[in-house]
Amino acid sequence: MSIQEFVAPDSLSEAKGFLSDGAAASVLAGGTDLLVGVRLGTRNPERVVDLKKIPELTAINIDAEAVHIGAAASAFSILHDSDVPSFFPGFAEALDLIGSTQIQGRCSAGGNLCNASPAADSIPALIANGAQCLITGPGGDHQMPVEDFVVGPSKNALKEGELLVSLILPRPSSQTADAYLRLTPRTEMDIAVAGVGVSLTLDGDGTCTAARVSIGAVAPTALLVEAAGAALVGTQLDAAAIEAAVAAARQSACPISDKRGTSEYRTHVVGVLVARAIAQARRRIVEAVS
Amino acid sequence: MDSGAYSGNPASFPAFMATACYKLTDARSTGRAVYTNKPKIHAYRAPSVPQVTLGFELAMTELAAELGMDPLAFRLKNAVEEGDVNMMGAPYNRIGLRECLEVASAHAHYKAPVAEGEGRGVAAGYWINAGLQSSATLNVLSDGHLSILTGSPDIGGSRASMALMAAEVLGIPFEHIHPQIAATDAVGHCDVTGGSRTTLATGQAVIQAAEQCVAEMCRRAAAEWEVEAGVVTWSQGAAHYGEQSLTFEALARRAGTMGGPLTFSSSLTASSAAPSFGVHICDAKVDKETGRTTITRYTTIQDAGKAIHPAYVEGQMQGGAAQGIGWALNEEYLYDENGVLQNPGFLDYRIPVASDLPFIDTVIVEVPNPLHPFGVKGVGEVPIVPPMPAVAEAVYQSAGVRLREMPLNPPKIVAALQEQ
Amino acid sequence: MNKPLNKMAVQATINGEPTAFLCSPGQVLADVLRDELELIGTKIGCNTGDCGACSVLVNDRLVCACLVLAAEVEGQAVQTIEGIAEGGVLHPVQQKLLEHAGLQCGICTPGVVVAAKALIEHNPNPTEEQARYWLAGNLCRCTGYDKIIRAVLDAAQQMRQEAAV
Amino acid sequence: MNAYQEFSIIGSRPVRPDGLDKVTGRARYGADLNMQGQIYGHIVRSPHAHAIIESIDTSQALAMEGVLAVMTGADLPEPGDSVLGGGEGAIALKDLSPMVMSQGKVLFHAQAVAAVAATSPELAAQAAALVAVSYQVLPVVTNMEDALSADAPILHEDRFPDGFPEEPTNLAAHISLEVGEPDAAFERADVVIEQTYSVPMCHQGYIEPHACVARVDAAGQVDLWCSTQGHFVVAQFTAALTGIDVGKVKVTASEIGGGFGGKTTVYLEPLAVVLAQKSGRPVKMIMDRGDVFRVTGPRRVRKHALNWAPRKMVN
Repeated sequence: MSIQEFVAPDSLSEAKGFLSDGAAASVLAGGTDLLVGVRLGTRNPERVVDLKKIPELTAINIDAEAVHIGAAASAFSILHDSDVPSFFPGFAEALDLIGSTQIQGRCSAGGNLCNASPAADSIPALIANGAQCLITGPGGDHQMPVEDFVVGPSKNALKEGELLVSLILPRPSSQTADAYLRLTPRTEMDIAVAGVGVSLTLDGDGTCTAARVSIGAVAPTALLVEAAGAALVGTQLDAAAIEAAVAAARQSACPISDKRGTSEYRTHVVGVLVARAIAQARRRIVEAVS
Repeated sequence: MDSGAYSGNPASFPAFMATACYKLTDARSTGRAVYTNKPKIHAYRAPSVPQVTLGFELAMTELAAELGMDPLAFRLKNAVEEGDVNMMGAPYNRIGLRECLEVASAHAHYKAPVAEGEGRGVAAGYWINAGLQSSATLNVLSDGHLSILTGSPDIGGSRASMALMAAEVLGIPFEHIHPQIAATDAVGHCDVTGGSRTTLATGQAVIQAAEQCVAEMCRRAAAEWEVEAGVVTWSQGAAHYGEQSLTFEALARRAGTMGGPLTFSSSLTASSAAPSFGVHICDAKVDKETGRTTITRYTTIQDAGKAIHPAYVEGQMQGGAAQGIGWALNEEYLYDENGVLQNPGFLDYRIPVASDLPFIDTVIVEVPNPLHPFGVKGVGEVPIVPPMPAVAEAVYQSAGVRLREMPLNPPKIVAALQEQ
Repeated sequence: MNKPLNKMAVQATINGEPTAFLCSPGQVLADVLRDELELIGTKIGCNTGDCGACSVLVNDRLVCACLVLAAEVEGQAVQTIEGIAEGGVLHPVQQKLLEHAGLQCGICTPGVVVAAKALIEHNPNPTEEQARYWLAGNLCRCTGYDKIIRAVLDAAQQMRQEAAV
Repeated sequence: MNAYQEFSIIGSRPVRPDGLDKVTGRARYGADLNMQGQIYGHIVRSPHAHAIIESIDTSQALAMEGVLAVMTGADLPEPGDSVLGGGEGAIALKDLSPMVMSQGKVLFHAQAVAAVAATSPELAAQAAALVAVSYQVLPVVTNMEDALSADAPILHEDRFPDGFPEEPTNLAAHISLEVGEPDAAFERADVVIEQTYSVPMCHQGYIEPHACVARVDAAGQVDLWCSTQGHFVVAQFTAALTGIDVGKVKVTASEIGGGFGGKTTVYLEPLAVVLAQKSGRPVKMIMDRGDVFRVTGPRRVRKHALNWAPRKMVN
């Protein structure tokens, strides 16, 4: 390994210092992508900055408006938080699908996002939930929507010296629920061939008042398919509305054919997953209300 | 077949093995091996037989369907038995295919109705089983324990089977036996642990050495009692004559004064190998929208001759079935146009994980091998032969599409359904 | 072109014992355990987190030791397969794996033991499905998982009974 | 008839004798033995699947501090025409030797072309990167149909299977078996089934990568520890590949972490022995997981055409 230096700062300001003095530095949250990359020769950092000793980066806080998840909080700790899985069962499903129990013990939602794989499980779930990224850097703090954060395969919007601090998910109302589904040939230990995150809000008589549909592994980045959400709003989620959402998702998909699946198959199956994820999110709302 | 860059293992076996389960009067089998820019192929569990069996077993099932017959009953009608001759001209000794098919037909799994949306497939499989060269040395220790040295690496529990066989012959406790894998300078030649030969062939060397030990101990007891060696009997771990007896432990402790160290070796080229057969039953459910297949129930039935350690026989059956299911559903090498492997890791070379499989039921059928003192037959390889056709048939019954190119992965199933 | 040796001193509790070791900044925990501390029970099957043979517990959290930098465990508690049997008494998972013949070649077994122990601590009454999903990161090519899962469920049941007494 | 008809302990299920070591992590597998003073081998692998090696310059690697030996295919004796092993495991030395390390031509991606030994795995990897190999890259053929086409690149210019043309082809072997009268059987058949089946290349998928450690003492005695399904075969193959007498090669089999047929040959062992000879130090080698998939024992890819004419199968 090429790593020459390991540092574990305990404050954000110290971490920013380590990231902005010109050294080839990589941040380490869970390490499940970084250390594999180093092993396979695709990542080559000289300095590794371990973020897990910085309180803001591992904390999970809930206030009246939103849930704030530290970027380095592990999937395991998010999944075993007393509230997050019940607020966002779909987001929890996505985290629960990443790698193995062992990987979930280390990997973080923030890392999954920064790694910016087109097939990352947590990203469509975050986009569906309208999550924002809190970023700090030399120029101070700012926020941006998750769908804008990933700009290409393995490319994120962070600029030199910037750091993802936390993910901010608006608190769902009792009439809102999410779902995440993916297709992999195996049940576990696999990379999504297609993934779908959906968040729905229904009013008292079952009419959809808000909907966000996000698709993963079928384009260079996870996409927010606005037309799919629009096809659902104002409907009772009848077959025609769902079919329109499915068609919109398939239309947005522009997958490649590779070792994990053909373009045709990915396009087909992402539509299947959109329909199923809508059904699952709706079921959650209905069950919560009844 | 594709040899990879170099030739090696002969291509001749598999052709006839595909047909080995059934009485065939007229047959021709031709094969070609071709060089390509890929690594040299190497032996893998029942080399080549699962591949050729896929087609033959699926054809048997299709034919049974055409005749309106139960696929197991159809196989039973055509199953080889003692005295039949295979394509290589070798007559079968006492074999257990019929018994396996009968057990399968009567099995609760086969009797159970197929669940809604699921499909069921059955298939039989054969493996020749190897004999080859083995050696064993037994050292009787001064406290009445026994060390066993063999040169057969233990991959799946063969030290336990060696100890069991020695314990059976000698009548001493299993716990007093210490089997070890000795280095090349410490024991006679052993061929590889492979071909389902170790418990059979190395085990036979152990049995022979243990029998020598019994004979020598009887001789020593006879000398002690001043009787003819022939009148001394061995049972329950002791030599007996009339009221007198000398235990294995006593003879071990007194070896120094009764004739010296008790060390026995046996080396052999085992000619006792006997073919083995298995029958698998697979239930599967295909999600017709995504093309994903779930194996919902799986049963393996196999003739083991005599199962020395049944738990490890079951383990071979379960492990072979799991590997075969992996081949059937997902495993494959993917090369790019430059000959570079695209999936050289466990993430994208998808072997089954724990959540991909159900419990795998096993039934050990025991039709003893008449050529082996304990009736042992090899067990490790047969269980990888039937899974591909069994799974492929279950997929067909569930999804309604018949695929003849493995693996039956989701994109392939969806493409076939869309074509339909 | 040779960089000078650049070793870090790390102190951690390993299998209950305070332990100090030297590691390079890029060295993974699995290599330190095996090469520096001679804890060879942690096996390496892939080095990329895909097989689970190097499963260990860090602060009671199940992880792959090939995907943890050794320097990260400063001040933390690491438990390896060597620390699972207490005072020479096998953990029920170990005992049940032996009784059920839940191992053949045995290379995955240390990882399975560590992962199954963590499962039962986390969920004392796992269903078959929960056990299978929890252990999905522990690849086994020999057994078809049947006897492993039976052993783990049996161990969990025994531990529940012992806890109830 | 079997000699033993009744059993007292056969058929019972005792705990295996080696079980305790395996559930407690004490059992030693291929990578679990260290010899005093050992150094580490690393293989230089071809980035091309088909190429002629024009030259190999090992001087820069050898000049690196901590590098104690470098080898290439030239350090292995010319393989003669002998055949090693028997039965299923039989292999010609001229097929085995280049599989372990190329001697002039590369026939598959990641084939070994050189190896280095250094005082740490990291140094060995760095030194391997400094071995300069110049290749003349040739066209690649990876499937059977293309390999048999008229314009296919030929892998072995010097091989002519029996009964086939004078020109070399990629045909490695041709076999035929017949019983009875198959042509007549097709004519009188009630039903004829014709189908083609195919099964791709798959790997044994054992969880333990190949690993070994080798020492050669001043008298030339080799002490080799490795993960294998047959250490007598390792001794025989290693001796033949390195030109050392079998009697001087002692092999101890470690515990083995799965094989399924894939560990019935040698990949690392002869290289570790040569590097140990050259360096005077024990040499340990562990194969990377990616290389296990890239260069070791996949099973055959097979296309299988079935022409079947069953008749009177139901009596």
